[in-house]
Parts: sequence; C-alpha cells; structure tokens
Amino acid sequence: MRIHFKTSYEHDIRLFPDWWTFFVYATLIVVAVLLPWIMDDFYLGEVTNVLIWAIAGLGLMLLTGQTGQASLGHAAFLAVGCYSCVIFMEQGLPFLIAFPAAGILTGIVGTIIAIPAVRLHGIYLAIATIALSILTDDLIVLMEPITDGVSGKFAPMITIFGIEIERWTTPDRFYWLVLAITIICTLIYRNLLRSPLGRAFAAVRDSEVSATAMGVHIARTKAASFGISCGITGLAGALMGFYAGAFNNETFSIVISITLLMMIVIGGLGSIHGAFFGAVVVAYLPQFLSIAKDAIGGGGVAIPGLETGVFGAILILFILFEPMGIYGRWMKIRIWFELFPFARKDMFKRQKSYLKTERLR
Amino acid sequence: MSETVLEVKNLESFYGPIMAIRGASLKVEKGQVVTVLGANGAGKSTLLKTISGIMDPEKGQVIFEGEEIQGKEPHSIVRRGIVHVPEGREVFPLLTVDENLSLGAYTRNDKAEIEKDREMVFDYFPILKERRGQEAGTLSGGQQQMLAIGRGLMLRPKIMLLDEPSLGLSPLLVQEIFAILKRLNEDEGVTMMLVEQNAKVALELADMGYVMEIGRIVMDGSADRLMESEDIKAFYLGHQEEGARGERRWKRKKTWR
Amino acid sequence: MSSLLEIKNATLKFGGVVAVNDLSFTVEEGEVYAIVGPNGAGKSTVFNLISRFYDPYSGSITFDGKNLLDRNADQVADLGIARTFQNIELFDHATVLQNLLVGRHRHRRTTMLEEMLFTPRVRREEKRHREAVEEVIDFLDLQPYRNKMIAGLPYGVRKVVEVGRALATGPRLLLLDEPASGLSVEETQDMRWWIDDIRKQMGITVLMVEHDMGLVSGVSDRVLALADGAKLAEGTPAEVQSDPAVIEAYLGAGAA
Amino acid sequence: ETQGVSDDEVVIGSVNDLSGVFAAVGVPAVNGANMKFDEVNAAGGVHGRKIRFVVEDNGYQIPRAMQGYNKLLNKDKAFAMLLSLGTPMNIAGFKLMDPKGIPNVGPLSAAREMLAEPMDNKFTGFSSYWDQVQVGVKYLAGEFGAQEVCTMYIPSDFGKEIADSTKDVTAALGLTMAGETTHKPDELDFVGSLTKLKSAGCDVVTMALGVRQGITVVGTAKKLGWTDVKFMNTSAGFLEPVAMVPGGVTDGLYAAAGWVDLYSRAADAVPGKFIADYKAKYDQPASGFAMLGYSAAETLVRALEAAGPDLTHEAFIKGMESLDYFDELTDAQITYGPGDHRGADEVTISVVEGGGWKLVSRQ
Amino acid sequence: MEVLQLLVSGLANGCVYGLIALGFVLIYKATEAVNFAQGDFMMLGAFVTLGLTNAHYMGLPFWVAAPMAIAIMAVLGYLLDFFVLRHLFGQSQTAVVILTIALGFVIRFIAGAIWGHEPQTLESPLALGDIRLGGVVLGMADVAVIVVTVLLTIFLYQFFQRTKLGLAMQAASQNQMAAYFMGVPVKRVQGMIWGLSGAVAAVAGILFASKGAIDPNAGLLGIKAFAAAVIGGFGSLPGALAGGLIVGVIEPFASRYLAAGYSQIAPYALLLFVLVFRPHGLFSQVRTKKV
Ligand SMILES: Nc1ncnc2c1ncn2[C@@H]1O[C@H](COP(=O)(O)OP(=O)(O)OP(=O)(O)O)[C@@H](O)[C@H]1O
Ligand SMILES: Nc1ncnc2c1ncn2[C@@H]1O[C@H](COP(=O)(O)OP(=O)(O)OP(=O)(O)O)[C@@H](O)[C@H]1O
Ligand SMILES: [Mg+2]
Ligand SMILES: [Mg+2]
Repeated sequence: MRIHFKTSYEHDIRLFPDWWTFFVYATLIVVAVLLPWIMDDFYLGEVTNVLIWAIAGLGLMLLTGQTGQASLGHAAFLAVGCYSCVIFMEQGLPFLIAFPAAGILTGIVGTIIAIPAVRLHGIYLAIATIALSILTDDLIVLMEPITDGVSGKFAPMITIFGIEIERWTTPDRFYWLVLAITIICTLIYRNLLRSPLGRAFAAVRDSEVSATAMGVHIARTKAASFGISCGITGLAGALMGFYAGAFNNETFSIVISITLLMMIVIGGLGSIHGAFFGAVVVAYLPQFLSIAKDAIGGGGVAIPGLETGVFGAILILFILFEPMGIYGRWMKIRIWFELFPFARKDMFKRQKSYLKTERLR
Repeated sequence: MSETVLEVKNLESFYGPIMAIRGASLKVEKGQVVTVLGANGAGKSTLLKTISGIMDPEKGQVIFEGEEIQGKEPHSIVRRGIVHVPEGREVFPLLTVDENLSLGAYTRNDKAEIEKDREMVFDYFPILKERRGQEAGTLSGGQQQMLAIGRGLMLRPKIMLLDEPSLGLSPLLVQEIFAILKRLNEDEGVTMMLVEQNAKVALELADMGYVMEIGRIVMDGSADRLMESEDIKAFYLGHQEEGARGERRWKRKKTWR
Repeated sequence: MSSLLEIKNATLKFGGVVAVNDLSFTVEEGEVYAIVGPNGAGKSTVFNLISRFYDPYSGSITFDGKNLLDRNADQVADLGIARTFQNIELFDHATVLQNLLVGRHRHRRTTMLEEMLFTPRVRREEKRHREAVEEVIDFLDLQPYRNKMIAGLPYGVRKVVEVGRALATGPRLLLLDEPASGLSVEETQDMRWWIDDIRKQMGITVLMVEHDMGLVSGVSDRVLALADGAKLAEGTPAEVQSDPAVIEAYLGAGAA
Repeated sequence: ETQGVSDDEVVIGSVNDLSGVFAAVGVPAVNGANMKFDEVNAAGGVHGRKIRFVVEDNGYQIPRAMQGYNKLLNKDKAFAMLLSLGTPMNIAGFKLMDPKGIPNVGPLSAAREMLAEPMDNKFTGFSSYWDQVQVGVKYLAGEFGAQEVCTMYIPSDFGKEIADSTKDVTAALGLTMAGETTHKPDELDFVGSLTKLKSAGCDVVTMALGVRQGITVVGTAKKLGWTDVKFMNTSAGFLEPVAMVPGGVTDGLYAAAGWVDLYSRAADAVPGKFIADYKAKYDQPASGFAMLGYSAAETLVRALEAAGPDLTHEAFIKGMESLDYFDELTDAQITYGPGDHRGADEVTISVVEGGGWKLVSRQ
Repeated sequence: MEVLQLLVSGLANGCVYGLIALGFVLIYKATEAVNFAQGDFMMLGAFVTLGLTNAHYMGLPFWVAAPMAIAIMAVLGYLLDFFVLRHLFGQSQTAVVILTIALGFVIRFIAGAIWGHEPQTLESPLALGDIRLGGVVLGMADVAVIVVTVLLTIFLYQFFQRTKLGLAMQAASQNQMAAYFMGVPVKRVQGMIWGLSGAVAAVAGILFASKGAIDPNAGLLGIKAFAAAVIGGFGSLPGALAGGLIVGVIEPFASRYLAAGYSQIAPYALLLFVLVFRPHGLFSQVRTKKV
C-alpha cells in the first residue's frame, strides 16, 4: 500500500499525487507515442478511433459526470464541430486555426443552447437534447448552401507547418495528431477538476439549493459546463470528420448520441478514466466481436445482426456486473491489490442500497 | 420470567470495506423498552438497519421470536411485526400526509381499525390532521418527524425500532412523544428499541440500556444503573462542570476505552 | 450600533398556510440571536426568506443597509450571509475538503480560461483557499474526516461539516438551522463553544434556530419565540423561557 | 503481390447493414451473395481460389462503417468490395479504396455518385435512382396523360436524388411540379401529406420512403378515397412484402427498377430454382434483394474468371469490362465495358396486381 | 371537412404515441426508471401477435392470439425484471437507462432473427374496413386505437390513484427504503409494473401493427412517444395521453400546411417550445425541494 506523506497543500493540487503515478502516466504516454512502430495500420486506425471517441466522451463526461446533466444530443455538437472545422478550412484557414476555432464555436453554440436548457432536469433535459440531435440532421439539410446538405462534405487534407496529415495515407501522423489533442483535452479536464469551477460543477450536480446558498450561480455554472463540454465534443467531431473522410447529415445521428452516453456510463460516470475505458468498450468491442466471429466462423455472415445483438448483451453484462462503470471496478481491483493480503474476499460485496426520488431538486 | 423477543448475536455489518458493527450482541425482552446510547458514528443506526433487514449482516444472527431473520427481505421482516422508524424523516415527499399514513397500514386489511388508528395518530399530532392534504415533502422538519412516527404507529407493530425520534422536535413535543411511547409500551405492550441522543429522556423511559462505541457494545445494564454511572453522566447526560473552557481540548478519557 | 439584519413586516403564505405572518425583528452586529418556536412555526421559512429561496408576499429585508430583496439567491452569499440546512444539504459525492472548498466559491478570482490552463495564479489562489479552509477544519476538529466522502459520514459529523462549509465562505452573518439536532450532549457542548468562538474570535454575527434550550440559553444574547409565523416573545433567554405563552406553546410544563 | 489474393483464396469484403434501418435490404442481399459463393466454392472456386466473403455490419452508421473499411482493407486485406450498402458509407469508403485501386462492385445504393470520378475501380449493377425516376415518370406521363407531378421523400441523399430527378424530368417533359412533402423514417401517418398532395391535384407521386411507409401511404390514399393518382416507387421499394400486403392495399402501385420481379417469374427455371434453393438454405422466402445479391456475386465471379489466373486489380477490372451476358435470374442483359461501368442499363416498370408485381414496361 | 379529417386521423395516430408513452410513464411512476426499450417492447408485442396469428406462422384466430400475446409480453416483462433489472436494484437510474438501451439492441436482434427484417403485415380483423362519417374516413384500427387508449388511460389512472397497490408503487418510486419499512415488497411490486408495461406494450403493438406493417426497427417510434410523454409531463398518465394526442395532431397539420423540409421537424420543434416555457411538461407542476 502506498501512503502519501503530504508536506504542503501543494500536494493536493499537483497533477500527479506521487512519483509512481507520474511514472505510470509518463510510461503510458511514451508507449502511446511509439505505437505506430509497434502496430500495423489496422490497429493503429482502431486506436485512433478509440481516442477520438474518448475525447468526445471527455466532453460529455464533463457535462453528465461532473455536472449531472444527462445529454442525449451530443452528436449535434460533434456535427457542429465537424462542419465548422471543415468549412473554416474550405474558407482558407489553416488547420491550426480552424480546429480550435471550431471547438470555440461549438462551445459558444452549446452555451447558447444551455440558456433555455439549464432549467431542465433529468429526463426532460435528455429528451430535449434528443430533439436537438434529431433537428440537427434537418438543419444540416436546410442549410444546404453552407453544409452541402445531403451530399455532404469531404474532409480536406490537414497541413501543419507543411506536413500533410491524412487518415488513410498517413495514419501514423493522424494518430499523433489525435493523441496530442487527447492529451490536451485530458489536461484541460483535469485542470478544471482541481479548480473552483470544477468544484462548482460537482456542487450543482449534488445539490442545487446548497450550491446556490454558497454563492454558485446555477445557470451560469451549467452554461459554462455546457460550453466547455460542447467545445471538447466539437473538437472530437472535427476529428471524427477527418477520420471518416466524408460526412453528411446522417453521420452524426441520434444513435451516436446514445452511444456516447452509453460509453461514459459503462466507463464510469465522473472520472477521466471512465471516458477512456468506455471508449475502448464502445468503439472497439464491435470490431473485436467481428474479428472474434471471423476467428470462430471463418468469415461470411452467420446470423444477421448478431454482432449488434451480442454487443447489446455484453453491455448488459457490463452494467449488471458493475453499475458504477468499469472505473468503479478498476478502483476496487486496485484497492484489493494495495491491501493485499489483507483484503476480505467479499469486501466489495454490494451492500443493499436504496433510491430516493430525483424529482425534487 | 420474561421472554426474549429480539436477540442480536455477534453481529457484524459492513459498508463496503468499512466495518460499522463489530460483533454486537444484545437482547430485548417482551414489553421492555431498551435504549442504545452512543456517540456519533458508533453504529447505532446501522444496528437498527441490520435488524430491520435494510442491511445485510456479514456475520451473526438476529433472532426474532425464536426465528433467525438476518438477511431476509425487509418487507417480510416488517410483516412479522417489527417496525423501524428511521433517522432523518424518510417520508414519501410527493404523497400527501393522508397517503403517507395509509401506507403505514399497507400490511393490514382491517379497514375500520385502520381508520381508528388514523384518528389516534391525528389525536396525538393534531397538526397532521390539519395538513392531511399537504404533500409530505413540504412539511416542516418537525412535522415530517411526527408523520414518520405516526406512520410507524399505523403498522401496529409488536416491536418498534426508533432511531432518534426526538430529532428536531420542540421541547414540548419531545415530552409528548415520550409520553406517547410510554403509553404505548404500558397500555399496548409494544416492545421498543430506542436510539436517542437525548439520553436523559431515553433512560427515563427505558428499562434497559446499552452503550455502543465504534461498532461494539461497551456497556450494558438496567436504565437506573446506567443513569448512576459516572461515564454516562459525563458523556451522555452532560453533567459536566460548566465553564471550564480548557476541557474542550482535554476531554476526559472514557473508562471503557 | 446599526442593525446588521432587519426584517420588517414580512409575510409569506403557502396556499392557505400562513408560514410567516407580519414578522419584524432585527439582528445586531456581533450578537447571537436565536429563534425558537413550535414545529411548523415558520423558523426555517424565515431562513429561506433571508437566503432568497422564497419571495415574501410583503415586507422588507435589509442586510447591512442593503435591500436583500433586490438580490438573487446566489448573490446573498456574496453579501456575506452563509447558512446551514436543517435537513443537511451537503455535496454527497465529494469529500469534506471539497465541500468546504465550495464554500470558498464566492472568493473565486480566477476566470474559466485560467482555470482550464491552471496558471500559476490559479495555483496561488488554490493555496489561499486551502489555507482558509484548513483553518476551519482545525477550528471544528474535522481533521480525521478531511478526505472522507460525505455519503459515508455519520449524521453528527455531517452537521458539523455543514457549519464548516458555511464558515468557509467567510461570512458576516451565519444562519444556523438546528445546528445541534442529532448531536450528542458532548457534541452539543462543543457546538456551544464553537458558536461562542465564532462570535467572539471571528466576529461573525449568528442567527440560529434551535430546539435545545440548553444551547440557546447558553450562547444567545437575545431570543425570538415564534408561533404560527408571528412573534410570540422576544428578549433575553431567561425572559423568553419564563414567558407563559412560550411555556404553553413551546417548552411545555416539564421544562419550566 | 495484390492484396487479398493468395494461391487458394481471394478475399471479398462488404460493409453492410445487418442490424440497422436498412437491414431488410442488407441481410437478404448478403445471403444471396453467400449462396452464390458457396456454390462456386463447392465447385472448386475460381482458378483454384476459394472466395472468402467477409461482411462487416455498419448498422447504417458512418463511424461503424469506417471501422468496417479499416478492418476489411487493412486487416483482412480484401481484394474487392461487393454490395456495400449506403450512399454516405460508400462515398466515405472511396477515400480509402481509390488510392489502393480496390474495386467496388455492385454497391447497394442507386445513387449516381457510385460512379463518381475516378471511375476505374467502380462498377454498379443497375440503373441509378435518377434514371429509374426519369423513365418511370416518362412512362406514367405517356400512359396516363399525367400533368401534375409530386414527390414524397425522406430528406437524405436517397430522397434528394429521387426528388431532384422528379423535378428534372417534370421540367423536361413540360409538366408541372405540383407539390412535395418531406418525412422522417419514423413517421407513420400520412393523412396530412396526402391531403396536401391531393389538394395540389397530383396525378403522379414519386416516393422515396421507407418500405413500411410506402405501404402505409398507398393504403391511406385509398382510404381517403384518392384513387385517380399513380404512386411510383423506385428499386428501394420494389419488394415482395409491398406487393403481398393483404387486402390488396398496394394494388396499382408502380415501381421503376433495374430488374424484373422474382416471383412473377417463379415458374421459370432459373428464378424457380433460386427461390427453392434460397428457401432451403435460409428457411426464409427469397426477396428481390436476395436475388440482387446473388446476381452481383455472379457478376463478380464471372469477372474473376475472365481476369485469369494471375489475379491483379488491373486484370480484374479488365475482366469486368469484358463482361456481356444475359442474367436469367434478374432477367436483364449485363454489359460492362471501358467507359461503361454499369451492368444492366435497362429500367423496368412494374405494377402491383393481385398480390404480385407485374412487369408492364422495360426500356 | 379536410380539417376534421386531419384532426381525426391525428387523434387516432396520437393515441398510438399515447399508448407507448403510457408504458414509459408507468415504469417511471413506479420505479423512476426510464425504459428506453419501450418502443422495442411494442415491436416485440406486435411480432409475437403476428407469430401467433398469421397464417404463415401459427395461424391462431386473432381473438385468441391477441390475449395470448398480451399475456406473453406481461410474463416477459416480469421475467426481465426478475432476472435482469432486479440485480440493479438501488443502483443509479442511469445504469437502468443504459441497460434498457442495450436491451433494445438485443430485442431487435431477436425479432430480426425470428421474423426477419422485412416488413410484415399483421392479419388482424381490425386492419380491414373503414368507417365513414360524412366526408371523414376512419379505419377500424383507428377507432380501436382511440377506444382502447382512452379506456386504458382511465384504468391505469384509477389504478394509481385509488388502489393500495398503486399507492405503494408511487411510494416505492419516491423512497425505496421507506417503502420497505412500510412492508411493501418493493422488488415484487416493481416486477409487476414491468409486467404491466409489457402488457401495455403488447396492446400498443397489436394496434400499431393493425394500422400498417411492422419490422424490427418499428421501435424507433419510441423516441417520438418519448417526446409525447415529456410534452405531457413525464410521470402523469393523462399527460402521456395528452402529449401523444398533441404530437399526433400536430403532425398531419404540419405536413398539410408547412413547406416541405420543415414539416417533419414539427413534433420536435414543438417539444423544445413546450419545454422552454414549461420545463416539466404541460401536466406536471414544478416541484422544488423544501429545505
Ligand atoms: N453509507 C455509508 N457508507 C459508508 N460508511 C457509512 C455509511 N453509513 C454509515 N457509515 C459509517 O458507519 C459508521 C456507523 O454509522 P451509523 O450511522 O450507524 O452511526 P450512528 O451511531 O447512528 O451515528 P449518529 O448518531 O450520527 O446517527 C460510521 O462510522 C459511518 O462512518
Ligand atoms: N413549500 C411549502 N408548501 C406548503 N407549506 C409549506 C411549505 N414550506 C413550509 N410550509 C409550511 O409552513 C410552515 C412553516 O414551516 P417551517 O419549515 O418554516 O417550520 P419550522 O419552524 O422550521 O419548523 P420545524 O421546527 O419543524 O423545522 C409549516 O407549517 C409548513 O408545513
Ligand atoms: Mg444514526
Ligand atoms: Mg425548520
């Protein structure tokens, strides 16, 4: 078991609680950077995909996990980010400007939408955002002059300081780009969590009345959360556009919104790790099932829709096995090892728990 | 020789990795009022929750009328006649006072008797009658506490587990509540297990008392005997020399530690 | 000495229920002012009026000469009014430390952008907040619980954390709604010293609702007895306690 | 070394919808293709190579489709793609296929973009929606003297192409475009839209809707007593269940497509055998899309044969471009050539009569 | 006349949304969970009936098949709770939401595997025949939908309002622990409500299938029913019906009078509009916590 000896308040503010953790994450990043030399294009592409989903997951996690606002419409913000980034680039802006600008624009759009949405709670917010997601599809069609409607758009080549980056022709460069953005987004997320705004998010999530009494402006805080969340999601959307190469009004469908929410819940609400764990499951599991099926059945379709069905069944098992998400399980396993050999066998047996209404806030 | 209705043997309960009850044993005789005293976090509420089945014990037994009931579903325990009035006013916030009371009689089917009991509760707490149509969630703290107790009475229990019934009640009502409990105990023969911070009134009502500390029973005896104990006097009855400012920092050591 | 808090002719009804009825009272700077009264007398409602959760039907509330009714609920804290809740409203999925740090929210000086980048200024500010909070932790003996989740704390400790969170805002006026309910005799004793210190050492004015007459008479300078939303009696603890109307409606014969 | 080709195997990929909104199209098509490949493999394969057909389910979502392409082209190293479903998915896939020169054969999308430049590696099986609508509206206008043309569509690439083609042909024929309505895939009641089109006086209504919706539209129009109108589907609604709705609800519904209905020819040898074989293999009635799948697989197999034993992409494309045969199953002449990457050029027009499709014209 | 026709068809249609919405609200009222698979339940109910009654499958008479299907769905609903959802008892509702979404995937797969992916038509006596009143036409199925929906809403409303079990269900949703303290067998009660919602889904499915064809993706309709439930105020049974009717009526009018490209947006635009002005829907009041 590791014991932290804290000698100053600085300790609790640091990015990493101790050298060991720092070492672990540093190693992780080094391995991630070296990945293109370790993996072939197929797996590299999959890892890139997982990272993009993880960024989107971070975006939604901030809103849902940290601030307690469930959104089932985040695909809409993926779309805003994707379209705006590509349109900016078509207007001649370089990627390095267009990309952050797309994130900021998406954040602004999110904040504007938050103005009426902050009054909504729970299921009402979820449905309102579903409606938003559905309407986005139509809006893209109606805004044909700038979005090219149903014919969609093609992602242009990314050039950074003369280096060309494209998903299929230079998968390694594209991967590094995504990796860098992932790290930046994770840092921003982490920074927020250790500063006043992040605490205000949690306060709003847990009790709006007492947050108000502490001087937290509920609407403003939620709007900020919406804004940052949508901004990060917008960045993920832009990357998704570059990853797919082409996109149209059907690309960012409601199914994507639902998948995103599913992802962060399965990963573990309220933790950064959760977004990554969830992304691995949701983005890679279908591919894994498909490969597994090939290995067992030797290619060809056995039963239509089987993969989706099995995917659903596995998600059900995940939830039943650990309703707090994979991150919850991960923590338990870690604690078990840290306490070893003093951990009780049934230390993490779920004690009976009971719900109270959430209709009162 | 009186008979034991409820017996707890070597009970251990956990919240995940935290051990909240560390092998507690106690007995409640029929018709008795037993009080459990203890500091904050001693595990009193957890003990009651484990008895009423809201929590599962890790080890040990809870024996009610000769039958082991630990780990059973809470509703089946209620049906045996154990009612638990929980700490912190667990009313149904969106239902009216009347509906809350009706739910108290959920396990019963004798309509006429239920109505009689409802009148009895209204008799004890007239304000509830006045507010019978109000949603329970908008009642004041003390009114909710009255409702929770009244709802418990509607079950016509054999034994009541009361977790801090006086919480947030005015001094007048505290007296009234304890008078009601006394009456129920003496007239109707309802057995009671009482957790109270207000040790003085609790010990006055009780026949037996137990003292809990960090999940263990550290002291037991008849209420009179406990009342005489120096430790109880010092820590639960507040018989301390006033004004000694320094005492706050240099607390007297409890002898059972 | 000017009045810190002044409530004049406040009235509030919920449907047919008159929760606060033409109530007026003032709280002076530096005193401990207690409100007592039977259950449902409207004590918590008075607190809710001051915290701006409810709008009074009529009447006025001023704090330090400023009209409170002009402010929104979240601006009340900025003026220097902090409160605790009767039914405990903590941030359950956060640690004690984090809860207290939220109390510092009104002292936030950094912008969203700075916080996202965690600039040195944010770091400095964080340390400043932390120091302030640690003082509160020391004061209320909360050290053992500093990094514990609220969800797993016993009732009594939560009550203390509530007080701590309110103190962390650095208020001028502290509203305590039944601070000692659910506390043992020993802990009530502590609470008494704390309230004393809050007033004397920190110079914070305290407005308190409490049913424990021992505590009320021990710390308060003046007591207001409410019944059915209206003033029943006001005066020193001894005066109020011996008022026949108060005994009849609130204390009961046994307590006399 | 061409990817996906070994001495005894050639890998063919497909990104299809086996669970999403177009599963009713993707599933039978894939089944049909599998049936053909099984037959070929049982007979020893093509030039000694067995065909391995790997299908990825995209659930009609682009991100999933991209994963499918990544797997098929980077992991399974597919030699060619067959029957991939969905216009946006196919287009996104071109990004990857074009540089590698991977042939895309018989996509399940009748959009014109399926033959977008660079066209070398793209082959479609049948006429596009655009052409189908052109021919269909012309036919109905000529046959019934229709003047007012209307269209009902889902605002997607599929719907847009049909709506645009309708407008185009209407203008070309000098008719009037009287009205249009848009719909969501989950819409289930069309009284409002039909009232609107009826009051606009439509004679012909082209439809780009879901299969289930198409049925409801025709039924509702009848219920409302609107009988002097011709509804016309494209190949997307040219399906057995549409014709077989009990009570003759869909009687009189037209469809323009690139092939002839399977069941109307059930008595003929080849279609009859196909229906029986399919039923035996999958325990489900064969559908038009099953037939399309089979027929597309057949095209591919023929091209592989024509490409010769040294299989490269160039050889395959040459092989494709050399094909010219009559496909009895679809009752269509399949011709490819340099500059002609579309198999069947004909558009057929059929109408529902007595629970089945009846061919009324082909041109 | 035209307006009347639009109105009447809209109402009939709205009742279908209302029926699915009732299923949502039932579960929500009794457990505070949101069942994202309700639309798929409906689809499954329709296919079960179809499997029992269509000549191609079992060929039972419709009036035997329909009650059987309702019973089967009720049992399935109960078993679902018993074997799956009960393991999540006391866990956050988000977990239940995700579980039901995943469950929808599984149900769609199963339905596709058994009944195929092509649309099929239920051989229902309700599907045939129209009723004409003046110039207004109404299918038999439409009439059946309206009658059944109204009756069912009244019945369920009375059930929650008047019966002890209904009260216990509401109590259990507000505070599970306190409900246990009152002797309410909370888990069993929740199982019953899942059974009941299965039955309601079957009714909705039968009526829906009688109005047109069904396929495994028919459950997507659930999203619009969701919108209906929210417009009405999630948690209010009459609200669910009203919300369904509003959505149902707005649709034909929008398609009739709005320009192409805009009409299909109407229900969702309306939803957002309602929520901006009444954040808790039309029929439920905003409640704030008393502190
Ligand atoms: N939900 C929980 N999760 C984790 N630990 C808990 C939880 N509830 C209680 N505990 C721990 O269990 C111990 C016993 O708590 P319990 O509530 O039984 O105390 P108590 O004697 O009733 O105290 P109080 O007088 O404050 O009500 C405490 O140390 C507390 O920290
Ligand atoms: N939102 C509300 N709707 C209806 N009635 C309310 C509401 N809030 C409070 N009341 C009523 O107003 C009266 C005053 O309530 P309040 O909570 O102020 O009492 P209190 O003096 O704090 O009592 P206690 O000591 O029991 O906490 C009570 O009768 C209560 O039922
Ligand atoms: Mg307790
Ligand atoms: Mg109060």
